[in-house]
Amino acid sequence: MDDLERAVEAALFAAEEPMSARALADFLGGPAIEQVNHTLDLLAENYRNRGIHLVERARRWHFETAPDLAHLLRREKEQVRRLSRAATEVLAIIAYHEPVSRAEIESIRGVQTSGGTLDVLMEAGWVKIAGRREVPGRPTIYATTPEFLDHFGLASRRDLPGIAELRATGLLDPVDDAYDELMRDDADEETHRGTQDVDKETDDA
Amino acid sequence: MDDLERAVEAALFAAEEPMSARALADFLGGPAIEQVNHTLDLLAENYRNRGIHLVERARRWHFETAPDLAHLLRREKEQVRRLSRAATEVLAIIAYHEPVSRAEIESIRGVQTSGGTLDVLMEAGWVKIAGRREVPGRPTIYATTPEFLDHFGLASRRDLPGIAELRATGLLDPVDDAYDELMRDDADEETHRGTQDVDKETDDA
Amino acid sequence: MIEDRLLFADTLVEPDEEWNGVAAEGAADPNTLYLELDGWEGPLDLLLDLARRQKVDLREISILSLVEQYLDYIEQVEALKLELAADYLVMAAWLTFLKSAMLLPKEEQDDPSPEELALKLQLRLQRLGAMRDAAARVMGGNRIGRDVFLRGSPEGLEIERKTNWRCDQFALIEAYGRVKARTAPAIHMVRERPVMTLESALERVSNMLGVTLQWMEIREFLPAHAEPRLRKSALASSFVAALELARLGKVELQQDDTFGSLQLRRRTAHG
Repeated sequence: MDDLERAVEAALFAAEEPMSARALADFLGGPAIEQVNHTLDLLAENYRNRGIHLVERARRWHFETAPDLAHLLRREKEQVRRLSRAATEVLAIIAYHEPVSRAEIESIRGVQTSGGTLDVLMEAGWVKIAGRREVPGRPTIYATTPEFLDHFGLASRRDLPGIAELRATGLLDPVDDAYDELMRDDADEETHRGTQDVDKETDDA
Repeated sequence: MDDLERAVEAALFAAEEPMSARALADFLGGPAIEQVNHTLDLLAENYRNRGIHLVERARRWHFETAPDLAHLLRREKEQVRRLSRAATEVLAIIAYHEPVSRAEIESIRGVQTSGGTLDVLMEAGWVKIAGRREVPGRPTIYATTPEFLDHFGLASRRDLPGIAELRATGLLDPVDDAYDELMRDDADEETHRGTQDVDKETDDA
Repeated sequence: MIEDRLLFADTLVEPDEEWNGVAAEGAADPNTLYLELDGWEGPLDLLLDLARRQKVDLREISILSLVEQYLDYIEQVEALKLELAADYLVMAAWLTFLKSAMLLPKEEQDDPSPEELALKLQLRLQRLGAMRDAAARVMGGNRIGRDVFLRGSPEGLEIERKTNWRCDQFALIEAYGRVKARTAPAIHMVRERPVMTLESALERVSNMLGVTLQWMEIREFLPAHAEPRLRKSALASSFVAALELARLGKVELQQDDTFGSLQLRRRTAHG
């Protein structure tokens, strides 16, 4: 490796900006530009199969890491995290009601939904923006993605259990508890006070 | 050139800070540390005669330009901090004697050390507080940092110029110890009329 | 120790001057007067420099001649009316004492002996000299930014933290159940109970009144063996039916007193 080659190598390494052959020749105070060009070609060849490449862009040269190693240099550290309760609820609402706007999600949940929750679901790749609802304010509407079905082992959204099934599996138990509670109170009232009941229509919502 | 060599080369090239073999192994997510060490040695050898060198400082590795090219690369405005004579001496005393208290530094220099001098060294990142000496008054003790070795091109404290000789000749021992040693040697000599020198234990701080 | 205090305790606070070279180089001619007081930080410095100008190993120097040089130096500087820091004079005084002690017969000396003091001074100078050299050598190393240069614009290593979110079908459906359970509009369910509707009461009362012209007490219209709750419902419906039939002019009602028995009778057509 000759002196010029070493000097060019070191100069480009230490430079903060890419340098043209002209700038290099000036910087190194002497060599003919042809020599510098020749040296740059030699060096580039020398680095061709290494972890670092010497590349020319817009007639200026600089070192950069080999493109095939980019994945190594921008490592992704994967961190497995369980979806929060709030996010799971929002996801479920979107899945059952899609496409659905944020306001609708909130009215179903009965709780305000932070924007971060939707971001998380979109980051996870399970929810996407599905356009805008053509009503005043044109709110964004959300829907699930194929990745969502994939991750949750669903062939289609129709595989989501319906309300009746949810009740059958006890997943709506709190409602049934409330009902029983109500009935017991009723019966008590009747037995002890014997008031005249007004018949009420019962509807199975 | 194998994949690990390319990867280590690229990672160190792109890194903004020197990296230990351990950090490299972690970053590259896999290789055994022995492999990384071996690769570092190969790479350093590979670069030995080039315009860039791969060097180890305080067990961390980085690329830098070859020292013999300094005259080419040195810009008109030097990038290094100019140290006062006082700061230079204090830095050397800390490096060769560490960990060392301010009183010890002063007793070697025969002059009071202004707090500003230590501040300058700490601000430069070359000196750090290394705790307190467990003697009455619990004085603060100082030591050098890996950045100190880095900046001055020393692989480790063992590479401090002449440190082995200074230690062997007792020049890093306090005056009183050295004096006592001399007196004992003299006494021995007189008693035995021999010239059996007592080797002094040097301790590896 | 006395000598230590004398020598080194009351030292100067150093000037923070710029300094880049090696330790003060001795001038070739030892007779040249040094006036670079700025360059020295304290008596030990000056002594070390004087010792170096003897161009001998610090272990070989004669403390006596060093002391003489120092005192000469101080005298000369004084003659030039330069301001001299007290420390230099304290040192000069101490060295004068040391010089006289070394010249006097040994037996008249106090402890510590002048030899000990001289030796310790020599050891001290050696140590300072060693550190001065070491400092120069360290500074002479390949310093980053002066002799060697780092990569001008490193790309940097990025670590992107990516979260791999986990959730499963059960958790999803359970969450939906939870939302539904929490927010479903309250549905009040009332058990079906045996009732007699107004329609059936109307029919029943009309029919029963159709077969007689006698006054009938309202209770007689109620189903005979009905359970109490049905009875209660039937009473209410029958009462409303009676009112309705009276409004239509089909029935006469009669009640003698408040909460008294309610009598019904078919109204015969007369007009």
